Amino acid sequence: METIRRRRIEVLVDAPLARRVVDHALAVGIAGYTLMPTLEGQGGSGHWTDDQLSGAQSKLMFLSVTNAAKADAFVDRISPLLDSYGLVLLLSDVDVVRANKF
Amino acid sequence: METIRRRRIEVLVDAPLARRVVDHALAVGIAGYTLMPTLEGQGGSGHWTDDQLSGAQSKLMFLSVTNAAKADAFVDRISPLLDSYGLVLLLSDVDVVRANKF
Amino acid sequence: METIRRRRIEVLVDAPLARRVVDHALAVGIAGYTLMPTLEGQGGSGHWTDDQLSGAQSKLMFLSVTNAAKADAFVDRISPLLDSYGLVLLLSDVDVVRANKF
Amino acid sequence: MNGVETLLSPVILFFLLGAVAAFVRSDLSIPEAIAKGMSLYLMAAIGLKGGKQVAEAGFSIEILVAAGVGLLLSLMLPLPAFALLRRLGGLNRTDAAACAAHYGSVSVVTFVTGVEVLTAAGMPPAGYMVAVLALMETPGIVVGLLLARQAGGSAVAGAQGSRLLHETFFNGSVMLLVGSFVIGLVAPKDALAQTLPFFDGLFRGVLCLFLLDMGLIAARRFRDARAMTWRVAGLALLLPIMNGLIGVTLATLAGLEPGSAAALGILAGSASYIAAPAVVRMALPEADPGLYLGMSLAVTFPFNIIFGISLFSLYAVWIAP
Amino acid sequence: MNGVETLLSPVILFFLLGAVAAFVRSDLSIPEAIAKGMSLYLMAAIGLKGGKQVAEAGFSIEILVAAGVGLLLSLMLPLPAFALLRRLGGLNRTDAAACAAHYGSVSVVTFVTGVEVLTAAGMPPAGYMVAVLALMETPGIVVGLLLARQAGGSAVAGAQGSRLLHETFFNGSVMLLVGSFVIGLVAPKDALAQTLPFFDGLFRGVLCLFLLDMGLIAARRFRDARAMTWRVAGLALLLPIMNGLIGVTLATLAGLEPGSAAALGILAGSASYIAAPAVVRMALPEADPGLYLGMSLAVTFPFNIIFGISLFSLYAVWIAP
Amino acid sequence: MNGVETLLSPVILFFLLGAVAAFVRSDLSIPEAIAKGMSLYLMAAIGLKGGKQVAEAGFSIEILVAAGVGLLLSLMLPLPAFALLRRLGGLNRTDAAACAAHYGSVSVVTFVTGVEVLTAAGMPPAGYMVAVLALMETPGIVVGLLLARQAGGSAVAGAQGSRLLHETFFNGSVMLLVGSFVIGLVAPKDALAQTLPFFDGLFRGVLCLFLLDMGLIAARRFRDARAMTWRVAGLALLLPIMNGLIGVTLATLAGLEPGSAAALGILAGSASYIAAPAVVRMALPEADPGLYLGMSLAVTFPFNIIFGISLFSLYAVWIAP
Ligand SMILES: Nc1ncnc2c1ncn2[C@@H]1O[C@H](COP(=O)(O)O)[C@@H](O)[C@H]1O
Ligand SMILES: Nc1ncnc2c1ncn2[C@@H]1O[C@H](COP(=O)(O)O)[C@@H](O)[C@H]1O
Ligand SMILES: Nc1ncnc2c1ncn2[C@@H]1O[C@H](COP(=O)(O)O)[C@@H](O)[C@H]1O
Ligand code: NA
Ligand code: NA
Ligand code: NA
Repeated sequence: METIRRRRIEVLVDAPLARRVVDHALAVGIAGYTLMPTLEGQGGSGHWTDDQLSGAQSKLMFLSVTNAAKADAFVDRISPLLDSYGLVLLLSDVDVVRANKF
Repeated sequence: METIRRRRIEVLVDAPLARRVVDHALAVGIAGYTLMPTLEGQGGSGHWTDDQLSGAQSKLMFLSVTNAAKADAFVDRISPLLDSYGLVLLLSDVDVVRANKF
Repeated sequence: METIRRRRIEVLVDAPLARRVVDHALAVGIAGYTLMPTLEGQGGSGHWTDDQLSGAQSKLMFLSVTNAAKADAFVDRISPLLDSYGLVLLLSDVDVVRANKF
Repeated sequence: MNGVETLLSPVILFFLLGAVAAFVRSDLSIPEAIAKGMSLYLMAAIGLKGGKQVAEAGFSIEILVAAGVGLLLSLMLPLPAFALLRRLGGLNRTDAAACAAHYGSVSVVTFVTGVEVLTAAGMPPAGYMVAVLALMETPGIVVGLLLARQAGGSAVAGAQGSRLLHETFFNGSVMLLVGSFVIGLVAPKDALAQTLPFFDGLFRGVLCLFLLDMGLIAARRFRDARAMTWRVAGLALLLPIMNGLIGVTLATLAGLEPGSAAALGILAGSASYIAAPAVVRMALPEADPGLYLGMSLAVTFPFNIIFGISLFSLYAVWIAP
Repeated sequence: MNGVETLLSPVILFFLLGAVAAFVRSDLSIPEAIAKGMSLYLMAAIGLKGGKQVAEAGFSIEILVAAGVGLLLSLMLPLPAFALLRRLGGLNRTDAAACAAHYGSVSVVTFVTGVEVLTAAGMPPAGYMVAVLALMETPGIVVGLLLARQAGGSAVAGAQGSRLLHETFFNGSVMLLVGSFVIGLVAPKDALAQTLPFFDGLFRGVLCLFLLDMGLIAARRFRDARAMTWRVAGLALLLPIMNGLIGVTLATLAGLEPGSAAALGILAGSASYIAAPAVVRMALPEADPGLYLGMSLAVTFPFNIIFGISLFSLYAVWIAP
Repeated sequence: MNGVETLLSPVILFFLLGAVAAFVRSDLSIPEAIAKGMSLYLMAAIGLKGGKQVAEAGFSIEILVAAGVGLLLSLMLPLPAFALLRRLGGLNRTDAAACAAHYGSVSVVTFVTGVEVLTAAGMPPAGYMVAVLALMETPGIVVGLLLARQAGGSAVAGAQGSRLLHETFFNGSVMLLVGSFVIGLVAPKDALAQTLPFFDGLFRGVLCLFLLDMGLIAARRFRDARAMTWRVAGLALLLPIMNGLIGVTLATLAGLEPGSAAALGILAGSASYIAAPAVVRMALPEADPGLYLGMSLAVTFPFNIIFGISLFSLYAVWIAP
């Protein structure tokens, strides 16, 4: 099968803010995404563990695969928020079949 | 430590169909895999959230690292199913130690 | 936005041993990490499924992004443990913004 | 039977609360693990209770009659459903067969809610109806899959077919219902009695919280249901009414008293959303889950909880000889 | 009121057990889904109970008075809190507003524990206090967000503002409290009675396990609380005392009997850690969650459970006319 | 003691149902969070109950005797187990030590099931046996780890050693058992009584569902147990019998009445699968979890539930003076 190169975007985001990240993705025309759970972590602003009581401390991993142009547009949109929202943004290459889907 | 390049295969699959994806992987000689949970997503066929009641709507992320030949064999086997099963298949490069394991 | 290349480290580790992997990461100066849940898997030493009763059989995915030097230091530290701890270690490239964070 | 009083029972009100919360897009949600845990509890509890009641009442020819009617219904009902879904619904053969499988099977929670309502109305169904429920979970699914195979659906053949039969008959909810029914049947009475504060005392309270969650789930699925046309939604109202009335009629003709006849109607009119979807997703991956889950969960289930149960009960009283 | 006896009640002892386990770094932990499930259960249970009590006692002018005082408190209390957090605490405007929102809102579990303690001491608060609790969850949050907006906080404006109001008022815990209160109010008495083994019988036991978890969570958060200075921690002790005493005083002046006045003090003195944090994280992403969760969860909550409840109760008895 | 009646108790039948479901490869499964929640509930409940009974009966020299025997057993039993696992089992030193640690520790659920069976048979063990259970959880694990260290096992040394001791003694299940025992001991009787509908009323019902899950887990682990040879599986039957009989004998010699002697035998014969595996995985990462979990969970646990408990009880009655 022929595969085509696309960009894989991952954003670690607080659960209450996940909807915003999704909205930004949809706004630049990204067609699909998947949210994955996380359990615990540590970074510049300290340590956290999953908290489903209020959800305030839970973090989700937003995953989306898209073409380079849309990925760039998304990064431009989301970059100003990285610090205030406490996001972690990762970009990498990925090969997919069915290029038109992504 | 010396590292060797391998292929990382990820398949997002409905929980009831995960066993089939695993069987296809084992059939082409892939030695190991890991299943990870997901929470929510959206794509061409609409929006879903995790559903453990029937499991029909839950999706799992199948992750496996293997050599290029087996990865190709797996992709050839699974590609015809991508549309009817509603799978998302991602391939990327990854470096591992202990090459013989993968 | 300008992005910078970093190394993405993933380690699949038994829940009771996760703290050790984190300690090794902090010891080589890695600043942040995230732990993600897993559900099931199979490898050379057989099949497992998540077990929260004792936790002995649960596995976690340790994820960290760091620069090449620290990644190498981490791999050197952790490699001797790969077999006895039953770890799976994956390394790949990833692009980030805010280079100084990683 | 008093419709307003039924609507004001806490069980139904919690269902409505969940639906309202979902419609105003509240973030109210019950963890998936808790929902699954409650559904396992409810199945174990009704299984035990049914087995205990049969152990107390003794076996009777009536049980065989009820089982026979139940079996017949679940083998037959998918056929008109399939035809209607093809003709009126305009579905392709695979989708129609997948949906028919859901209407051939039954909804445990609709049954449980129905039993509560019937008991409150002074016409409790017989204990063996739980066994009939368990019996009716799988045959309809198998018939649905056979319809799809005949229709040239790709999946059901040879080795895979036997694997699917296995999945269908050893489905978790079937195992748990049958298993706890047998335990209720054989376990010593006094030992059983010590588990009652859990399995009996908590039953209605747990059902309240579970229906709260079902209200959330059904209403959210209704919102996400893009695949459903008006015609399909209409069928998701027509099929339960039709099947339920057929069920009550057959049960009454077979001589069951009104409570049990109403319960059989509730079973016939209900559509599965626990056992069937998992099996159908496996057997007919090309079928659209948005369709069959949308129909059974977002339309038929709420309809039955709010109107169907009362309708079948009233009809059972009305046609009772 | 007997302080030692309160401290020895199982509910408080389980809270201490959790705190001790966290401090000795035991791996004791309660699954998140179970904790969430228990908190939903507790909210549904007190909602139902409150509604039932109001249905029994009938509406009265007293209810309106209590509601008025509660509303007033939750609108006003964020203001001095904000000022103190800015001046004494040295927080920036956004952080101060975020924390003030938490102190303007209320903690359901503190209230529930307080009701247990008051009831055990023979001065049970009135059933309608649950409605007052629900009423007091959101206004304080809104005032906090307005303080941040005035302060030039980025987030609350226009379309986003209305979305936030929506999130605040249809917050899951508010929906569930209000919904079950209404169900308790309108559902027929005998139907409600059948849910009591679940919603009433289990209440204290579940509260024990839930407070075990809260002890673990509060103590672990205390350990992770790097952002908190001593001055801020001091305010997390001062604010509940101040707010609680104001609450009891106003309630007594308004004519409530000591039990209900104490309950209103407990509400005023408590800080939200379920409804407020999620809304504030959304509305004021620049505010530091370590600060507001640290204050409300790691300091104020344990203080109230162990000392505050008794303090406000004693004061309510003392100033009662 | 009546073997058939024991086998027909709902608790055991649910365990068998789980095992059957796993063997026919049903997809029946209980969410991990629910299973963990139930195990926490069971530990808190027996802790509270034991403490309450000791508070009622008062301290006695008998308690010290039972504690002494329990401690002695858990310090000694790993030694013959280690020798047998090396010689007969053919395990390497690390694996043998890891398994010995599990047999030195105890299984809370086996104990709880045993108490149910003994109580039903009219010979309830004394309340202080819960304290003995808590006392016996850790020493055997420490002895096992020392055996591994002596054997040159890599992990247990210096700073790591002290960290491991910490993990062992502040293990979650130990903390919860001891903590709730103390709460049951000191909390006022009437306050405790209000938690009984939860902690006492639901106990057997929850145990049923929990054992359903344990049946699933044990049987699935049995299927996945590739590492286990026949000799090792044989030892997983021999060790509980041997340890259990030794336990009953010592307890009887020390003067305990048959119910408590049987309970001590059940403890001695049981193998840990909650506290020990987590600690051993940490301390002896080279040991094969398939071996120690396979032995304790897939063979010894079911054996004890179905046969061992009855065997030790009968033996305790038989040798009673
Ligand atoms: N571009 C994408 N990136 C990440 N996940 C996706 C993407 N497209 C689809 N998905 C996931 O795959 C599921 C099925 O996709 P679809 O078949 O397009 O509806 C979606 O609900 C998402 O969870
Ligand atoms: N090639 C692989 N790809 C993905 N996960 C793997 C792979 N090999 C092993 N694993 C995971 O690592 C666990 C331990 O591997 P092993 O030590 O080979 O038994 C397995 O149970 C899987 O969850
Ligand atoms: N280098 C990293 N690798 C993986 N995850 C990270 C990294 N840095 C931060 N994170 C995650 O992002 C969260 C927020 O990061 P920070 O804003 O740096 O506190 C952390 O708690 C981690 O879960
Ligand atoms: Na049906
Ligand atoms: Na307050
Ligand atoms: Na033992």
